[in-house]
Amino acid sequence: MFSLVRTLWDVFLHSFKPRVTRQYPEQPAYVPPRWRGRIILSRDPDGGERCVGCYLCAIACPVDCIALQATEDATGRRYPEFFRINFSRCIFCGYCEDACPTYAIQLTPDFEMSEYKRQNMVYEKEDLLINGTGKYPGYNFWRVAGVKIGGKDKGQAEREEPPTDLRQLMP
Amino acid sequence: MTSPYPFAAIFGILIVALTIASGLIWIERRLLALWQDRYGPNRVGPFGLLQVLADTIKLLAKEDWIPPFADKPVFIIAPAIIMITVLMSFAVIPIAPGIIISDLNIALLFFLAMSSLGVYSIVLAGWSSDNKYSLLGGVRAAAQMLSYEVFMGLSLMGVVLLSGSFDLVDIVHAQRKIWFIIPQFLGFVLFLIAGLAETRRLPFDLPEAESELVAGFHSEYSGMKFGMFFVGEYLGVTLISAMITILFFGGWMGPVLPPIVWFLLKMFFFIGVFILMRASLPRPRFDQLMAWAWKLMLPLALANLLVTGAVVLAFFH
Amino acid sequence: MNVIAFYIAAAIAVLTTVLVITRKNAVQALLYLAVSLISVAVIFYDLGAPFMAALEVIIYAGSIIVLFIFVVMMLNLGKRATEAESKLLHARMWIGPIILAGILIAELAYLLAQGNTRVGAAHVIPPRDVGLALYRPYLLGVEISSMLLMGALVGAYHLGWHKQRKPETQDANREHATSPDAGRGPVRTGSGRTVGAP
Amino acid sequence: MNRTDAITLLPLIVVAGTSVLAMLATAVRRSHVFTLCMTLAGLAAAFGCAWPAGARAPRQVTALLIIDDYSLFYFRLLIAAVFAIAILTYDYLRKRDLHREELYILLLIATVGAMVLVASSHFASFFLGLETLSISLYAMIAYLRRPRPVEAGIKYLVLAAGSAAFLLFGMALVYADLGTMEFARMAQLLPGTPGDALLISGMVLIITGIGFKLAVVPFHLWTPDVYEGAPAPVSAFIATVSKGAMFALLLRYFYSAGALANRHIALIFTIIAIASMIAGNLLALLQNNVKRILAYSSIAHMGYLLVAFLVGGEFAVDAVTFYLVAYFVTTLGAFGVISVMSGGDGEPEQLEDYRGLFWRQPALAGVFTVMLLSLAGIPVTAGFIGKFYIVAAGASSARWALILILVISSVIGLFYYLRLVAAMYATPDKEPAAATMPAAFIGGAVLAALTCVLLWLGVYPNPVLRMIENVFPK
Repeated sequence: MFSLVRTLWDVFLHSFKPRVTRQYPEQPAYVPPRWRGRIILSRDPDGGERCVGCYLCAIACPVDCIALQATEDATGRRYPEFFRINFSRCIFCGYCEDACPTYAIQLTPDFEMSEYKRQNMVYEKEDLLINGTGKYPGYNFWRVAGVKIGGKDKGQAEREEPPTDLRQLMP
Repeated sequence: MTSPYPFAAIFGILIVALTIASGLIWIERRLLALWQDRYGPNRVGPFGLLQVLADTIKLLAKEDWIPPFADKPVFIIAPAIIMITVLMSFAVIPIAPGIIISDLNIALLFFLAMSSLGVYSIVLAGWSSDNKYSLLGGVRAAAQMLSYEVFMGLSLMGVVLLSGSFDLVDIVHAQRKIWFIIPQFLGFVLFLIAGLAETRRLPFDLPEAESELVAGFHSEYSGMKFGMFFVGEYLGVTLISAMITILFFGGWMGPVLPPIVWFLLKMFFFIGVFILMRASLPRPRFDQLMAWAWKLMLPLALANLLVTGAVVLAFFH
Repeated sequence: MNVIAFYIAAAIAVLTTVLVITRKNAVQALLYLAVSLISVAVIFYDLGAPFMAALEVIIYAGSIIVLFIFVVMMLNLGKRATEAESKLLHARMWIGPIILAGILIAELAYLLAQGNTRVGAAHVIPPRDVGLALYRPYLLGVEISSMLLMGALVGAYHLGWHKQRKPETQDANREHATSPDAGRGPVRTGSGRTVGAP
Repeated sequence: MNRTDAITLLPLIVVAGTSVLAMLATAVRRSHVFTLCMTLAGLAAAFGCAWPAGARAPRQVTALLIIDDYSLFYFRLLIAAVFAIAILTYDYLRKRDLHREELYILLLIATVGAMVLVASSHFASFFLGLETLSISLYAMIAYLRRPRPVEAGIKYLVLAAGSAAFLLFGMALVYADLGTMEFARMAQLLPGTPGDALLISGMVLIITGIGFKLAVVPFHLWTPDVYEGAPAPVSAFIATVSKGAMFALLLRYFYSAGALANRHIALIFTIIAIASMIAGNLLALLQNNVKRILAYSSIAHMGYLLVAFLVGGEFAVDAVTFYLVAYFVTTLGAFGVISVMSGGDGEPEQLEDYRGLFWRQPALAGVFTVMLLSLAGIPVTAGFIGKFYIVAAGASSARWALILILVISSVIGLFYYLRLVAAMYATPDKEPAAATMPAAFIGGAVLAALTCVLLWLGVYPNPVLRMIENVFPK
């Protein structure tokens, strides 16, 4: 019986305690830099798309929300013909980011993605691509990869020696 | 003394009661939030005051669905009964000198009669829904409200003994010297608990216990029919608070401020107490509820009556 | 005494009571009974017995009929009960009592039309007077009523007691189960079946 | 209420107090013997309290009860009967496995109801006493909680509730007509309203209610079933205490209110009396069930009593009272035999169960024979003197038709009593089932005492007669 009264008193005392509710839209929420929010596709420092259409992100995605089609341009540089993420499915697990060999796909600390129409939650490549390098400013895949593309032959990549002519090695 | 302008009094009290009751929806949510360190509704209008209006519009606009398996006439009547009985009780509440619809010489009994008729609303709602959870809710309501009615009446008889009247105006006048909360503290506690059970407020909301009965007796109700149960509950809280004010806290009496202000102040204080209880107390098991009623509350109420009677007979006769 | 109120209440009382008898659904019949009791309460109030009126509502309409409904709800009467009831409402069943009751009513109406009752005109009797009457001249009546209720309570307790007996028999079973020769009881059938399963 | 009132009410208060104490004692700890002793002690004390109360009689205690020599005489009679029934109950319940103590509490409460009936001088106490009696009886009849007792209990409940409704309605009509509920006031008002239809309708409805309790003929349908279903001591209680108290009330009400002067009322009672005598005896002829035979015989006996009642005057009161005393003793004895003979699982109800009883238990058979002969009105028993008195009363006011029917129906009745007696003395053609228990000492003692009283009343009735005459000086 007494405990009931004490409970009442204790609860009453809460009138004088600060509220824990955050007034969200007016007081923006603090989001840590490594927060896993909206997914973007980043670009090389020179402005080219980083994504090489390797499908690893689509395979890693546990909810199958990523869809893409790889293709090549005339110079042999691979890029996604389309790249589509259905954010109404995405669970922001970050596996795609882990899987990406080119640092193209990245998760950002943005979560305010409400839409009135479900269809609007499907982001196309143009919605996903940003004009920047994201978390990895200096990295340029095509500059380090040993693939021959337009404007860069084999052996011209960074920290790469020109290819050895095997026939010269013959005794 | 009945009010000189009966229709003005009726409409005035009707509108005030309904306003307070619907306003309580907001007050309760704000207070609960306060005690749970939250804000509660604060978006619609200043301090969220228009939330009530928004809710009303929402309820009115919802589909008014009557299940095909329900007993239709009873299903429709049930929510009306609770509104009728509670609003009828307001007719005998003296808010301030002259502000009363009907100064009945059996006002207290009238209040008890109306609250005992209120049971029908819940029981019939549960029965007519033809849904096992609703039926269980109705059965619980019948058992609970019948049991608590018994000592609700008995706990008030101490006040009647002290004031010598069933007339609420006389009871208020009898508290000139001392509020009945002092001599009738036990009666007050018992009435408070019985009032909680009669209005099915939270520690005793077993008829609708959401977690086990999926809202119990009003599972099948939607739209304004549900709204009537909703408002009926808040009207009940207002009524019980007004009764506590009148019976134990001197009604409209108080210094400096005008009587009606005193009355409303006291009443809102008890509404706050009701909400505080909802915020803090856990719901008992049903057998505990019944055991308390018959094994603890009833003997206490009888003992209170006995002692009060003896004292009145010995010292005031 | 308000004559119009009296006649309205009386008409409702009679009408609802007829409906009580003719309803096939038990809960609806009880609802009409409640309405009938409330209208009787109105008549009491009209006749100058407010205390009686309030008690009528609190005790009969508010408690006893609710208990009835409670029991009916527990019994879970379905369509079958309604059908059984509709068989009872066959003309052969009610025509005799109806005629007898009609004769009684006609007789009563005739008697009352002679209008030589000696009971005085009604005047309002406040609750205080009721209390004084009960505890001064009719004190013995109150005491005898208390004996009556005690008899009813003891009788009801005795007749309803077998429900208390169930735990005892269960206890007996449990004792039986723990006794040495209990292995042949139902306890073992389950395990036996698994052992003997093909 | 003051001191003197309390003293005059002492018999009633003691019985009521004993029931409360017995209930409290049972709540603390169940003990069959203790409850019985408590009941007997309470009854004995109440019996003793009749003397201090008598010293202050007659006295009107509030408007409800009147304690005069008449009430006190019936108090003593009822208490003595209940005393015997309580002992028989002990014997009966001893062999049964169920809660036993409640029956004594109910018995005491029913006694309170009967005593209130006897002493009532007001419609309110009349009705309250009647209901106290009936409500305890419902539970007592169904006490064994087997299908048949419960059926009997429900039958009694339904019919008693119906008759109570008639009674209440009748009271309401009489009140509407006379504006009073006190018997004494009615007596003053009645002569002024000779042929009032409202009053007569009320009276007729009251007679219906009373007739149900007395189980006289148009209202007798419950009797055989209830007698058969109820435990034997409870049947004895219904036959004696319940009916006796009602008859005492009937006497007081109709004599003090002077309603019998009305031609219509008298006619109704005459028809009831004749129907009861004839129907009761004829129906009993067809029965093989001893309890049902006794039930029908009790209907007939109520008819005989009504004959004396119709005569009116002090002679009739004496005759009725003496007949009731004899009837009490006899009926208690008859049901006592059944109760003593019954085993743990049933009662010997069929005529077959009694075949050759004399060769197995001669004493019991002898007692039963005496009781049956007394019921039949054979000389040397109390029943003869009682019946003689009634005939004398009837003759004194030249009610020859009634007397003729009484005599004829008595002769018919003789047949089935003797059939039962003959069965007891027949040689048993087969070994009896071992169901019958040997008579217990305590129950046997009651039976022996009852037999002695019966023979004493039959041989030397003068002291009792004088006592009765002194009680009703008029």
